[in-house]
Amino acid sequence: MKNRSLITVVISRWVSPFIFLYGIYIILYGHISPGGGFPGGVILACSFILALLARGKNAALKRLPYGLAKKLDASGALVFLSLALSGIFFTGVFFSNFLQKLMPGKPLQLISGGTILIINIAIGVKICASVFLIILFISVLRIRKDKEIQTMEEN
Amino acid sequence: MLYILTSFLFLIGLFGIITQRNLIKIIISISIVENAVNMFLVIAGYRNNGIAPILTSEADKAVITAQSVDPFPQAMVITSIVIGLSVLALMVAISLRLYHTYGTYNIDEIIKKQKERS
Amino acid sequence: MNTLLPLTVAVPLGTGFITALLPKKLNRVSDIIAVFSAGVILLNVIFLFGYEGIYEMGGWNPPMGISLYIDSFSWLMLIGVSSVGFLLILYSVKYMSIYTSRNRYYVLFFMMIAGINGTLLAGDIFNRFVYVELAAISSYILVGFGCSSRSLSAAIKFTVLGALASAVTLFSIAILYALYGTVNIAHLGAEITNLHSYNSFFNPLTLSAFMMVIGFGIKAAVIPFHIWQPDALETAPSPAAAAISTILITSTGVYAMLRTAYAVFNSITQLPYLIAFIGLISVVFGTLYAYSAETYKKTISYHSISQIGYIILGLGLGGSPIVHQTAPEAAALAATGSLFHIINYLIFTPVLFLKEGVYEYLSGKEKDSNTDYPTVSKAGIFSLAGIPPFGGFISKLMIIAACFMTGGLPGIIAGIIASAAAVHTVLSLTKKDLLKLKTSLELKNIPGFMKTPILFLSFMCLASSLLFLPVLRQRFLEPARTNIIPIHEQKPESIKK
Amino acid sequence: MTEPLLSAILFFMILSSTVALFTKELLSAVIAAGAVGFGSSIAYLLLGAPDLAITQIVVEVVSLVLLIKVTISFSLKLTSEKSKKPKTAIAAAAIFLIFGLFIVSLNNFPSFGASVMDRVSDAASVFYIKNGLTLTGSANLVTGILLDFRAYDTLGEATVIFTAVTGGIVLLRKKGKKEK
Repeated sequence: MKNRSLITVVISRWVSPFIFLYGIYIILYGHISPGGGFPGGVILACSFILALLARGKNAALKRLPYGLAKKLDASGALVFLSLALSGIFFTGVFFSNFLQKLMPGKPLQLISGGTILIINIAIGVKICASVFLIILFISVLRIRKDKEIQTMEEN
Repeated sequence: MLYILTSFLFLIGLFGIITQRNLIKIIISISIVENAVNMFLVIAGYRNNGIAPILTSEADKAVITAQSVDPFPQAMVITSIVIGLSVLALMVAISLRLYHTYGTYNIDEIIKKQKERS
Repeated sequence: MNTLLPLTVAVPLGTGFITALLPKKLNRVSDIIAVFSAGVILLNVIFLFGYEGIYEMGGWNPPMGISLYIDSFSWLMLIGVSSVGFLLILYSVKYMSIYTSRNRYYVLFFMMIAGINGTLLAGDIFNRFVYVELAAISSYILVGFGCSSRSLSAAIKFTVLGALASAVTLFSIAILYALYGTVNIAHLGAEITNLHSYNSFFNPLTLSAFMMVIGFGIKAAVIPFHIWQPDALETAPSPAAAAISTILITSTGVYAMLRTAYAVFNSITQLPYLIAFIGLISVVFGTLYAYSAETYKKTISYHSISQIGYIILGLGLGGSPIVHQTAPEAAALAATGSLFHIINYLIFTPVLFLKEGVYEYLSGKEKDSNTDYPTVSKAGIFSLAGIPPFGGFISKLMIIAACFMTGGLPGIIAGIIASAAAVHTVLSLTKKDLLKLKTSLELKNIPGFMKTPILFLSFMCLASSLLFLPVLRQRFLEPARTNIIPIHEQKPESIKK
Repeated sequence: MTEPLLSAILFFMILSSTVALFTKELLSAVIAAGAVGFGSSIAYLLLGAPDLAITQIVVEVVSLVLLIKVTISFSLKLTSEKSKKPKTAIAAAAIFLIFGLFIVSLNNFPSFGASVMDRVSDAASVFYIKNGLTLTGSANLVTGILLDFRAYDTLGEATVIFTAVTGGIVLLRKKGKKEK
């Protein structure tokens, strides 16, 4: 591994939990303040990306293992789709916000907006995994001396 | 005026896509084009002295109805920004793999080396 | 509201997500899931037969929410797409075993089908843009699936052009939104017809229409914008190449372009001429390029460009208001012929790519072959060339005859050029020895999963000519024609204004 | 006040995109492109779109990381471009021709600040602004549109990024074909 400056290692270790926390805030309050699943998910991913860039592949993979990231990526999207499908089940319409119709929360509170909050969380988790995976692939791809490509995926 | 400037930005990106021979620069040009289009949409949604379409209390409703900027283009632009990010990631992945095979990002050299091999 | 409508998009999406969750070792399971859900989509579409209407997503009325829209034309495309998709999935089960990570291939393929179905059903231009993007992104990856350096450079070319196309399309949507405040296709059409009051030809509306045609033209690979197509089709895995050349190009390119042109920009009377002109150029230059192409796959790719050209030419003629007034039966014939040609195109093009895949699968070589394939698959090339009993002959004849029937000088010139191009197609195929009946490959050696789609499609090349029978034509083609072509009765007054 | 400020930002963006295209060094081109992105983020803030500003800034950070990663981790080469003068000149002429077309066409475009909502009374956005809170329960109207009124688009968009990740896995794997 390359020589890493002590300053980057320590600072990144200190900062990344705060980035993570901020990402969670942005996701959860996406329906009452600026933000939402997309930017929040990318911010969540940024905390892992910081670990990846400052402390190397292993440190990042310890926090978010590769297999878990792939599963989160697919299952976040699956949760979104199944919420849409359960709209058919509850109210007979695809993509209807059935929770808002069945038990509307108090506006401007955290628990409001029915499925919007759940979809925001699902998208946040999904985008976090996706963006982390993208950066991981780009930074892991190397060619060793024997022209063997090193990747995450074995065939 | 703003629309003209935005379309000029769009055309600069277009010029880059046509003339550049370096993959990274082409990717940059595409991201410029996408930025310009998004900007156009958001500018079209602006209202004079507009405020952000986010309510802070229920009493705000009248103010928002009278003054808020158009929220619809913003929703469209968020969609388009994320699509742009995924296309960019894809292009970076492909050109990185090409770099590993040919050792260059230049299209002309890639084509030349391809012909030499076959 | 019919729940089957959103399921047409939701089923392939769900299949993709679930297949991605499966562990790598369970290739068998992903095969079964893929074939099963491709069958489910096909059944789903068959049950939609004859249904016309909109589906309001989330229960919001059209200008507020997104609506799905189906009529006979979208159904015709849907049935073509899902049956070709089903056959290609069947074929892939065996063929893709020469590639690694087969379940990822299924994920991408189903994402592409979801994008295409979404495109066909969209009742809203922004929604159509998103789903066109989905289909396009999966196809970029499918082109580079082999990871060889040639396929990667084809993929980057495709990606750059596709990204440019989507930016241009979005620009056009932005202009429309800034002018009319809605993105719903039906509402936009109505607003534009009511408010169309520009004196000069250069106005935001024509700019937007122009950009829309360019954006979808790149996806449709018509001639000035075709540079991605031959490379992409040459290097993609065979079933993916078959999918891209047929279902992707016809739906995200041709269908999206024509639908937008006729439903949204119906007050711009010059637009159909532009479309017909692009079609004519593609017809001519497609066959010319094919004549000088070196490899088999490149030849086929250029020929498929010229076939797309025929489709666009016919629908451009059929939609033009002046042809409608002077020679209504010519317009009707051109449009019906084009729809017929879409069906034929969806049938014969996959055969041409799939039989190439058989050779690759059996010998493991990628070099192109002029000799080794079962004789039956010749039906595809006969239909492309327009040899009489095959479907391609009748539909091409209908378009060319319609050109002559318009009566005007441009129509006759177009007819002469198009028929010369048709003859040239036959000549160039003969020159390349593609029309000769010879065989050196026995059907026995081909695995059943690969044989069935080829045999079925080859049979359909011949059987599709039955669609010309009035009974079937009036059931399938005529309703679709009336759906796509706007009625031009009130046109003259709005032109004067 | 917004308009001159926005024009200044747009001028800055045009300037930095020109730098990005004409500089010889790849890394500086990437950084200049980043300036375009951050400029547009500030512009979104001025245009009353904080959601977009946040999204744009984080997406720009990620794409800069991506682009810098692919330019910096290898030996930093100057782009070896043999200037094809006539071709570039033709392209530039064509671009200016199209620019003229844009100016003529956008001549009677609605002026800046005249939103669709004021011009078209039955536009969708008027409805969103009036009833968004009561119908979706989301105080942030943009989120309300994204995840309730037009959630189907968002599903497509989430699927697009899912597909792109699958593409990354597929395109950066070891071998495309099995060996016989």
